[in-house]
Amino acid sequence: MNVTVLFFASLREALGVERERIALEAGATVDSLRALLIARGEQWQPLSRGSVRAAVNQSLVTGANMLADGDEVAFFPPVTGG
Amino acid sequence: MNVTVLFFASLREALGVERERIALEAGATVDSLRALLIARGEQWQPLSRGSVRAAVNQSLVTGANMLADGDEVAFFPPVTGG
Amino acid sequence: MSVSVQKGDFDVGAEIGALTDVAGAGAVASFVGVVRGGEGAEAIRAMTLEHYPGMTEKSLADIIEQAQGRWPLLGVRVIHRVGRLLPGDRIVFVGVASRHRGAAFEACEFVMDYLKTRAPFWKKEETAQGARWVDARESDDAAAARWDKGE
Amino acid sequence: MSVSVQKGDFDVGAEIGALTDVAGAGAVASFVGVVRGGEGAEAIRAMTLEHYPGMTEKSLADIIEQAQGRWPLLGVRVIHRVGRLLPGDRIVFVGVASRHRGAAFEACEFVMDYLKTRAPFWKKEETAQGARWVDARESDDAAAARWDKGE
Repeated sequence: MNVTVLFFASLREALGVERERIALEAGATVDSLRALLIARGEQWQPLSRGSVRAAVNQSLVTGANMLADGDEVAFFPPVTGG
Repeated sequence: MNVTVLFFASLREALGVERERIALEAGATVDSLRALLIARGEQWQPLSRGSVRAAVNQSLVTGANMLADGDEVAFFPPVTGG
Repeated sequence: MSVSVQKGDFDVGAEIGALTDVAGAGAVASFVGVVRGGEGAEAIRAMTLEHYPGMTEKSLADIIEQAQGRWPLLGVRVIHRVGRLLPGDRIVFVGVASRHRGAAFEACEFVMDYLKTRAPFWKKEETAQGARWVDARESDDAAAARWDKGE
Repeated sequence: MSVSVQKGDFDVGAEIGALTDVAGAGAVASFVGVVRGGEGAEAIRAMTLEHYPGMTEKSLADIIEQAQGRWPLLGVRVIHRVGRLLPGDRIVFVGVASRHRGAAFEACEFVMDYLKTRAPFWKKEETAQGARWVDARESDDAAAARWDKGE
Protein backbone atom coordinates (compact mmCIF):
# COMPACT_ATOMS: atom_id res chain seq x y z
CA MET A 1 0.00 0.00 0.00
CA ASN A 2 1.03 3.63 -0.45
CA VAL A 3 0.68 6.58 1.89
CA THR A 4 1.50 10.27 1.57
CA VAL A 5 3.68 11.66 4.37
CA LEU A 6 3.75 15.37 5.21
CA PHE A 7 6.09 17.32 7.52
CA PHE A 8 5.44 20.76 8.99
CA ALA A 9 7.16 23.75 10.60
CA SER A 10 10.48 23.15 12.43
CA LEU A 11 10.33 19.43 11.60
CA ARG A 12 9.92 20.16 7.88
CA GLU A 13 12.92 22.51 8.02
CA ALA A 14 15.07 20.11 10.05
CA LEU A 15 14.34 17.19 7.68
CA GLY A 16 14.54 19.28 4.54
CA VAL A 17 11.47 17.43 3.24
CA GLU A 18 7.91 18.68 2.86
CA ARG A 19 6.08 15.64 1.50
CA GLU A 20 6.80 12.15 0.19
CA ARG A 21 4.95 9.11 -1.17
CA ILE A 22 6.00 5.92 0.60
CA ALA A 23 5.20 2.25 -0.07
CA LEU A 24 4.45 0.27 3.11
CA GLU A 25 3.79 -3.38 4.03
CA ALA A 26 0.25 -4.24 5.10
CA GLY A 27 -0.14 -3.87 8.88
CA ALA A 28 2.00 -0.76 9.10
CA THR A 29 1.28 1.69 11.91
CA VAL A 30 2.24 5.32 12.50
CA ASP A 31 5.04 4.08 14.78
CA SER A 32 6.38 1.58 12.24
CA LEU A 33 6.35 4.23 9.49
CA ARG A 34 8.19 6.61 11.80
CA ALA A 35 10.80 3.94 12.70
CA LEU A 36 11.31 3.17 9.00
CA LEU A 37 12.02 6.85 8.28
CA ILE A 38 14.35 7.30 11.27
CA ALA A 39 16.33 4.20 10.15
CA ARG A 40 17.21 5.97 6.90
CA GLY A 41 20.06 7.80 8.64
CA GLU A 42 21.32 11.01 10.21
CA GLN A 43 19.07 13.42 8.29
CA TRP A 44 15.98 11.76 9.74
CA GLN A 45 16.91 11.89 13.43
CA PRO A 46 14.75 14.98 14.15
CA LEU A 47 11.75 12.67 13.69
CA SER A 48 12.82 10.73 16.81
CA ARG A 49 12.11 13.67 19.14
CA GLY A 50 9.59 12.75 21.81
CA SER A 51 7.58 15.90 21.16
CA VAL A 52 6.72 14.94 17.55
CA ARG A 53 2.95 14.67 16.95
CA ALA A 54 1.20 12.65 14.24
CA ALA A 55 -2.07 12.97 12.35
CA VAL A 56 -3.71 10.53 9.93
CA ASN A 57 -6.17 11.91 7.42
CA GLN A 58 -6.06 15.22 9.31
CA SER A 59 -6.97 13.90 12.76
CA LEU A 60 -4.50 13.62 15.65
CA VAL A 61 -3.59 9.98 16.37
CA THR A 62 -1.30 7.93 18.61
CA GLY A 63 1.57 5.84 17.30
CA ALA A 64 -0.43 2.60 17.40
CA ASN A 65 -2.81 3.88 14.71
CA MET A 66 -3.01 1.39 11.77
CA LEU A 67 -2.42 2.77 8.30
CA ALA A 68 -4.42 2.02 5.14
CA ASP A 69 -3.70 2.51 1.45
CA GLY A 70 -4.08 6.15 0.45
CA ASP A 71 -3.77 7.55 3.97
CA GLU A 72 -2.36 11.03 4.48
CA VAL A 73 0.07 10.88 7.40
CA ALA A 74 1.53 14.07 8.93
CA PHE A 75 4.34 14.56 11.42
CA PHE A 76 4.84 17.92 13.17
CA PRO A 77 6.08 19.61 16.35
CA PRO A 78 3.67 20.73 19.13
CA VAL A 79 1.33 23.38 17.77
CA THR A 80 1.78 27.08 18.66
CA GLY A 81 -1.15 28.91 17.12
CA GLY A 82 -3.63 31.28 18.72
CA MET B 1 -27.16 66.69 62.20
CA ASN B 2 -28.79 66.35 58.79
CA VAL B 3 -28.48 63.65 56.14
CA THR B 4 -29.90 63.27 52.65
CA VAL B 5 -31.71 59.97 52.05
CA LEU B 6 -32.21 58.55 48.55
CA PHE B 7 -34.37 55.64 47.37
CA PHE B 8 -34.00 53.75 44.08
CA ALA B 9 -35.85 51.45 41.70
CA SER B 10 -38.64 49.23 43.12
CA LEU B 11 -38.06 50.64 46.62
CA ARG B 12 -38.47 54.21 45.37
CA GLU B 13 -41.72 53.22 43.64
CA ALA B 14 -43.06 51.29 46.65
CA LEU B 15 -42.33 54.16 49.05
CA GLY B 16 -43.43 56.87 46.65
CA VAL B 17 -40.40 58.92 47.71
CA GLU B 18 -37.21 59.65 45.79
CA ARG B 19 -35.21 61.76 48.24
CA GLU B 20 -35.61 63.47 51.61
CA ARG B 21 -33.59 65.58 54.06
CA ILE B 22 -33.78 64.17 57.60
CA ALA B 23 -32.54 65.54 60.95
CA LEU B 24 -30.92 62.87 63.13
CA GLU B 25 -29.55 62.65 66.68
CA ALA B 26 -25.78 62.32 67.03
CA GLY B 27 -24.75 58.64 67.08
CA ALA B 28 -27.27 57.60 64.46
CA THR B 29 -26.43 54.58 62.29
CA VAL B 30 -27.81 53.28 59.00
CA ASP B 31 -29.91 50.81 61.00
CA SER B 32 -31.31 53.46 63.37
CA LEU B 33 -32.20 55.72 60.43
CA ARG B 34 -33.92 52.81 58.73
CA ALA B 35 -35.87 51.94 61.93
CA LEU B 36 -36.93 55.57 62.30
CA LEU B 37 -38.31 55.59 58.76
CA ILE B 38 -40.10 52.23 59.12
CA ALA B 39 -41.76 53.51 62.37
CA ARG B 40 -43.51 56.24 60.40
CA GLY B 41 -46.22 53.78 59.35
CA GLU B 42 -47.64 51.53 56.65
CA GLN B 43 -46.22 53.40 53.65
CA TRP B 44 -42.68 52.75 54.89
CA GLN B 45 -42.91 48.97 55.38
CA PRO B 46 -41.17 48.13 52.07
CA LEU B 47 -37.99 49.43 53.74
CA SER B 48 -38.13 46.53 56.22
CA ARG B 49 -37.48 43.90 53.50
CA GLY B 50 -34.40 41.85 54.29
CA SER B 51 -33.07 42.30 50.76
CA VAL B 52 -32.73 46.12 51.08
CA ARG B 53 -29.15 47.35 50.57
CA ALA B 54 -27.64 50.57 51.87
CA ALA B 55 -24.87 52.92 50.71
CA VAL B 56 -23.34 55.90 52.50
CA ASN B 57 -21.63 58.53 50.37
CA GLN B 58 -21.90 56.15 47.41
CA SER B 59 -20.19 53.15 48.96
CA LEU B 60 -22.00 49.96 50.05
CA VAL B 61 -22.17 49.70 53.87
CA THR B 62 -23.65 47.46 56.57
CA GLY B 63 -26.37 48.61 58.96
CA ALA B 64 -23.90 49.35 61.77
CA ASN B 65 -22.27 52.15 59.75
CA MET B 66 -22.23 55.44 61.78
CA LEU B 67 -23.67 58.52 60.08
CA ALA B 68 -22.21 62.04 60.06
CA ASP B 69 -23.67 65.44 59.24
CA GLY B 70 -24.07 65.92 55.51
CA ASP B 71 -23.92 62.21 54.63
CA GLU B 72 -25.75 60.93 51.57
CA VAL B 73 -27.54 57.71 52.52
CA ALA B 74 -29.15 55.51 49.87
CA PHE B 75 -31.50 52.52 50.22
CA PHE B 76 -32.20 50.23 47.27
CA PRO B 77 -33.07 46.65 46.24
CA PRO B 78 -30.42 44.16 45.05
CA VAL B 79 -28.82 45.45 41.87
CA THR B 80 -29.68 43.92 38.47
CA GLY B 81 -27.40 45.61 35.93
CA GLY B 82 -25.07 44.09 33.36
CA MET C 1 -8.62 52.18 32.48
CA SER C 2 -11.88 53.99 31.88
CA VAL C 3 -15.56 53.83 32.74
CA SER C 4 -18.54 55.30 30.88
CA VAL C 5 -22.19 55.32 31.96
CA GLN C 6 -24.21 56.63 29.04
CA LYS C 7 -27.57 56.61 27.26
CA GLY C 8 -26.11 56.12 23.79
CA ASP C 9 -24.78 53.01 22.09
CA PHE C 10 -21.07 52.21 21.78
CA ASP C 11 -18.76 50.95 19.01
CA VAL C 12 -17.51 47.49 20.00
CA GLY C 13 -14.91 47.33 17.22
CA ALA C 14 -13.40 50.69 18.19
CA GLU C 15 -13.32 49.79 21.89
CA ILE C 16 -11.58 46.47 21.29
CA GLY C 17 -9.28 48.14 18.76
CA ALA C 18 -8.15 50.62 21.44
CA LEU C 19 -7.36 47.71 23.78
CA THR C 20 -5.43 45.69 21.19
CA ASP C 21 -3.37 48.82 20.44
CA VAL C 22 -2.08 49.07 24.04
CA ALA C 23 1.69 48.49 24.04
CA GLY C 24 2.55 44.93 25.10
CA ALA C 25 -1.00 43.61 24.77
CA GLY C 26 -1.18 40.09 23.37
CA ALA C 27 -4.69 39.18 24.49
CA VAL C 28 -7.99 41.06 24.67
CA ALA C 29 -10.99 39.36 26.26
CA SER C 30 -14.32 41.13 26.06
CA PHE C 31 -17.98 40.80 26.89
CA VAL C 32 -21.08 42.36 25.35
CA GLY C 33 -24.47 42.05 27.09
CA VAL C 34 -27.62 42.42 24.99
CA VAL C 35 -31.35 42.87 25.79
CA ARG C 36 -33.02 39.51 25.11
CA GLY C 37 -36.41 39.60 23.45
CA GLY C 38 -38.12 36.32 24.28
CA GLU C 39 -41.39 34.86 22.98
CA GLY C 40 -45.13 35.06 23.69
CA ALA C 41 -46.81 36.93 26.57
CA GLU C 42 -43.52 37.09 28.45
CA ALA C 43 -41.74 38.72 25.49
CA ILE C 44 -39.85 41.85 26.52
CA ARG C 45 -40.91 44.91 24.53
CA ALA C 46 -38.42 47.25 26.16
CA MET C 47 -36.22 47.60 29.22
CA THR C 48 -35.42 50.68 31.29
CA LEU C 49 -32.16 50.86 33.20
CA GLU C 50 -32.14 53.07 36.28
CA HIS C 51 -28.91 53.82 38.10
CA TYR C 52 -27.48 55.81 41.02
CA PRO C 53 -25.47 58.58 39.32
CA GLY C 54 -22.10 59.08 40.94
CA MET C 55 -22.10 55.79 42.84
CA THR C 56 -22.30 53.92 39.54
CA GLU C 57 -19.03 55.36 38.23
CA LYS C 58 -17.40 55.04 41.66
CA SER C 59 -18.34 51.37 42.04
CA LEU C 60 -17.18 50.50 38.51
CA ALA C 61 -13.84 52.26 39.09
CA ASP C 62 -13.49 50.33 42.36
CA ILE C 63 -14.20 47.01 40.60
CA ILE C 64 -11.53 47.79 37.98
CA GLU C 65 -9.05 48.67 40.71
CA GLN C 66 -9.69 45.33 42.40
CA ALA C 67 -9.16 43.51 39.09
CA GLN C 68 -5.86 45.36 38.58
CA GLY C 69 -4.77 44.19 42.03
CA ARG C 70 -5.41 40.56 41.08
CA TRP C 71 -4.08 40.34 37.51
CA PRO C 72 -1.36 42.10 35.46
CA LEU C 73 -3.66 44.14 33.22
CA LEU C 74 -2.65 46.57 30.49
CA GLY C 75 -6.09 48.06 29.81
CA VAL C 76 -9.65 47.83 31.10
CA ARG C 77 -12.74 49.45 29.59
CA VAL C 78 -16.27 49.35 31.02
CA ILE C 79 -19.31 50.91 29.35
CA HIS C 80 -22.83 50.58 30.75
CA ARG C 81 -25.92 52.07 29.15
CA VAL C 82 -28.85 53.57 31.07
CA GLY C 83 -32.35 54.64 30.03
CA ARG C 84 -34.76 52.82 27.74
CA LEU C 85 -33.44 49.98 25.56
CA LEU C 86 -35.09 47.63 23.06
CA PRO C 87 -34.54 43.90 22.44
CA GLY C 88 -31.24 43.39 20.64
CA ASP C 89 -29.75 46.61 22.03
CA ARG C 90 -26.33 46.42 23.65
CA ILE C 91 -26.39 47.05 27.43
CA VAL C 92 -22.85 46.59 28.67
CA PHE C 93 -19.29 46.24 27.39
CA VAL C 94 -16.29 45.00 29.37
CA GLY C 95 -12.92 44.67 27.64
CA VAL C 96 -9.60 43.68 29.21
CA ALA C 97 -6.11 43.70 27.67
CA SER C 98 -3.20 41.71 29.09
CA ARG C 99 -0.03 40.02 27.85
CA HIS C 100 -1.59 36.57 28.08
CA ARG C 101 -5.09 35.25 27.67
CA GLY C 102 -5.53 33.65 31.11
CA ALA C 103 -5.41 37.00 32.93
CA ALA C 104 -7.55 38.70 30.29
CA PHE C 105 -10.32 36.09 30.46
CA GLU C 106 -10.36 35.88 34.26
CA ALA C 107 -10.32 39.63 34.81
CA CYS C 108 -13.09 40.18 32.24
CA GLU C 109 -15.34 37.61 33.91
CA PHE C 110 -14.45 39.00 37.38
CA VAL C 111 -15.45 42.53 36.35
CA MET C 112 -18.77 41.27 34.94
CA ASP C 113 -19.52 39.18 38.04
CA TYR C 114 -18.79 42.08 40.39
CA LEU C 115 -20.63 44.57 38.18
CA LYS C 116 -23.72 42.32 38.27
CA THR C 117 -23.79 42.20 42.06
CA ARG C 118 -22.25 45.54 43.18
CA ALA C 119 -22.83 48.30 40.64
CA PRO C 120 -26.09 50.21 41.32
CA PHE C 121 -28.11 49.53 38.16
CA TRP C 122 -31.69 48.25 38.14
CA LYS C 123 -33.64 46.85 35.19
CA LYS C 124 -37.37 47.28 34.62
CA GLU C 125 -38.90 45.18 31.85
CA GLU C 126 -41.97 46.04 29.81
CA THR C 127 -44.02 43.05 28.61
CA ALA C 128 -47.58 42.65 27.28
CA GLN C 129 -48.58 42.07 30.92
CA GLY C 130 -47.13 45.35 32.14
CA ALA C 131 -43.88 46.61 33.61
CA ARG C 132 -41.94 44.76 36.31
CA TRP C 133 -38.63 45.18 38.07
CA VAL C 134 -36.21 42.37 37.30
CA ASP C 135 -35.37 40.19 40.32
CA ALA C 136 -31.76 39.70 41.31
CA ARG C 137 -30.50 36.21 40.44
CA GLU C 138 -28.94 33.96 43.06
CA SER C 139 -26.67 32.59 40.33
CA ASP C 140 -25.11 36.06 40.04
CA ASP C 141 -24.33 36.12 43.77
CA ALA C 142 -22.80 32.66 43.44
CA ALA C 143 -20.72 33.78 40.44
CA ALA C 144 -19.36 36.77 42.37
CA ALA C 145 -18.70 34.68 45.48
CA ARG C 146 -16.37 32.36 43.51
CA TRP C 147 -13.74 35.12 43.48
CA ASP C 148 -13.71 35.39 47.27
CA LYS C 149 -12.73 31.76 47.85
CA GLY C 150 -9.39 31.11 49.41
CA GLU C 151 -8.75 34.71 50.41
CA MET D 1 -21.05 28.26 13.75
CA SER D 2 -18.29 29.06 11.31
CA VAL D 3 -14.54 28.86 10.88
CA SER D 4 -12.23 30.92 8.67
CA VAL D 5 -8.50 30.46 8.11
CA GLN D 6 -7.29 33.42 6.10
CA LYS D 7 -4.36 35.70 5.27
CA GLY D 8 -6.32 38.93 5.62
CA ASP D 9 -7.43 40.85 8.68
CA PHE D 10 -10.98 40.67 10.11
CA ASP D 11 -13.51 43.19 11.41
CA VAL D 12 -13.99 42.55 15.15
CA GLY D 13 -16.99 44.88 15.44
CA ALA D 14 -18.81 43.18 12.56
CA GLU D 15 -18.06 39.70 13.90
CA ILE D 16 -19.34 40.51 17.40
CA GLY D 17 -22.31 42.35 15.88
CA ALA D 18 -23.29 39.19 13.99
CA LEU D 19 -23.17 37.23 17.26
CA THR D 20 -25.21 39.75 19.29
CA ASP D 21 -27.83 39.66 16.51
CA VAL D 22 -28.46 35.92 16.94
CA ALA D 23 -32.04 35.38 18.19
CA GLY D 24 -32.10 34.77 21.95
CA ALA D 25 -28.51 35.87 22.55
CA GLY D 26 -28.03 37.80 25.79
CA ALA D 27 -24.27 37.40 26.16
CA VAL D 28 -21.34 37.46 23.75
CA ALA D 29 -17.86 36.67 25.05
CA SER D 30 -14.95 37.11 22.69
CA PHE D 31 -11.20 36.96 22.43
CA VAL D 32 -8.72 38.70 20.14
CA GLY D 33 -5.08 37.60 20.04
CA VAL D 34 -2.46 40.09 18.83
CA VAL D 35 1.24 39.85 17.80
CA ARG D 36 3.26 41.28 20.70
CA GLY D 37 6.22 43.43 19.78
CA GLY D 38 8.55 43.42 22.76
CA GLU D 39 11.72 45.43 23.41
CA GLY D 40 15.44 45.28 22.63
CA ALA D 41 17.31 42.47 20.84
CA GLU D 42 14.43 40.09 21.52
CA ALA D 43 11.90 42.44 19.90
CA ILE D 44 9.78 40.66 17.33
CA ARG D 45 9.92 42.29 13.91
CA ALA D 46 7.46 39.94 12.28
CA MET D 47 5.83 36.56 12.72
CA THR D 48 4.95 33.94 10.12
CA LEU D 49 2.10 31.54 10.78
CA GLU D 50 2.31 28.18 9.02
CA HIS D 51 -0.60 25.77 9.11
CA TYR D 52 -1.79 22.39 7.80
CA PRO D 53 -4.48 23.30 5.26
CA GLY D 54 -7.52 21.11 5.59
CA MET D 55 -6.66 19.76 9.03
CA THR D 56 -6.77 23.30 10.41
CA GLU D 57 -10.41 23.83 9.44
CA LYS D 58 -11.30 20.27 10.48
CA SER D 59 -9.75 20.62 13.93
CA LEU D 60 -11.38 24.02 14.56
CA ALA D 61 -14.79 22.64 13.53
CA ASP D 62 -14.23 19.70 15.87
CA ILE D 63 -13.34 22.03 18.76
CA ILE D 64 -16.52 24.04 18.17
CA GLU D 65 -18.57 20.83 18.10
CA GLN D 66 -17.10 19.82 21.46
CA ALA D 67 -17.94 23.23 22.91
CA GLN D 68 -21.52 22.92 21.66
CA GLY D 69 -21.77 19.56 23.42
CA ARG D 70 -20.73 21.14 26.73
CA TRP D 71 -22.64 24.44 26.75
CA PRO D 72 -25.93 25.72 25.27
CA LEU D 73 -24.44 27.97 22.59
CA LEU D 74 -26.33 30.10 20.07
CA GLY D 75 -23.36 31.09 17.90
CA VAL D 76 -19.61 30.44 17.63
CA ARG D 77 -17.17 32.15 15.28
CA VAL D 78 -13.46 31.34 14.93
CA ILE D 79 -11.06 33.21 12.63
CA HIS D 80 -7.33 32.46 12.48
CA ARG D 81 -4.88 34.28 10.26
CA VAL D 82 -1.92 32.66 8.48
CA GLY D 83 1.10 34.07 6.67
CA ARG D 84 3.32 36.97 7.72
CA LEU D 85 2.09 39.32 10.46
CA LEU D 86 3.59 42.37 12.14
CA PRO D 87 3.55 43.48 15.81
CA GLY D 88 0.10 44.77 16.70
CA ASP D 89 -1.60 42.68 13.99
CA ARG D 90 -4.58 40.57 15.01
CA ILE D 91 -3.93 36.80 14.85
CA VAL D 92 -7.07 35.11 16.11
CA PHE D 93 -10.70 35.84 16.94
CA VAL D 94 -13.04 33.61 18.94
CA GLY D 95 -16.58 34.80 19.69
CA VAL D 96 -19.35 32.90 21.45
CA ALA D 97 -23.02 33.85 21.89
CA SER D 98 -25.26 32.31 24.53
CA ARG D 99 -28.29 33.25 26.61
CA HIS D 100 -26.20 33.82 29.72
CA ARG D 101 -22.66 34.98 30.32
CA GLY D 102 -21.35 31.94 32.22
CA ALA D 103 -21.66 29.63 29.21
CA ALA D 104 -20.34 32.29 26.82
CA PHE D 105 -17.20 32.96 28.89
CA GLU D 106 -16.43 29.29 29.55
CA ALA D 107 -16.98 28.18 25.97
CA CYS D 108 -14.85 31.04 24.60
CA GLU D 109 -11.95 30.16 26.90
CA PHE D 110 -12.40 26.44 26.14
CA VAL D 111 -12.19 27.06 22.38
CA MET D 112 -9.02 29.16 22.82
CA ASP D 113 -7.40 26.58 25.11
CA TYR D 114 -8.14 23.73 22.69
CA LEU D 115 -7.14 25.79 19.65
CA LYS D 116 -3.78 26.56 21.30
CA THR D 117 -3.00 22.87 21.87
CA ARG D 118 -4.80 21.02 19.04
CA ALA D 119 -5.15 23.17 15.92
CA PRO D 120 -2.18 22.74 13.55
CA PHE D 121 -0.69 26.25 13.46
CA TRP D 122 2.98 27.04 14.03
CA LYS D 123 4.55 30.44 14.67
CA LYS D 124 7.98 31.52 13.48
CA GLU D 125 9.30 34.80 14.91
CA GLU D 126 11.77 37.15 13.25
CA THR D 127 14.02 39.11 15.64
CA ALA D 128 17.28 41.03 15.21
CA GLN D 129 19.01 37.72 16.05
CA GLY D 130 17.31 35.80 13.27
CA ALA D 131 14.23 33.66 12.83
CA ARG D 132 13.13 31.01 15.31
CA TRP D 133 10.18 28.69 15.72
CA VAL D 134 8.15 29.48 18.83
CA ASP D 135 8.24 26.76 21.47
CA ALA D 136 5.00 25.29 22.75
CA ARG D 137 4.18 26.47 26.28
CA GLU D 138 3.50 23.99 29.07
CA SER D 139 1.02 26.50 30.49
CA ASP D 140 -1.09 26.00 27.35
CA ASP D 141 -1.17 22.24 27.89
CA ALA D 142 -2.17 22.83 31.51
CA ALA D 143 -4.92 25.24 30.44
CA ALA D 144 -6.36 22.71 28.01
CA ALA D 145 -6.10 19.87 30.53
CA ARG D 146 -8.35 21.76 32.99
CA TRP D 147 -11.35 20.97 30.79
CA ASP D 148 -10.74 17.22 30.99
CA LYS D 149 -10.97 17.05 34.78
CA GLY D 150 -13.83 15.09 36.23
CA GLU D 151 -14.84 13.43 33.00
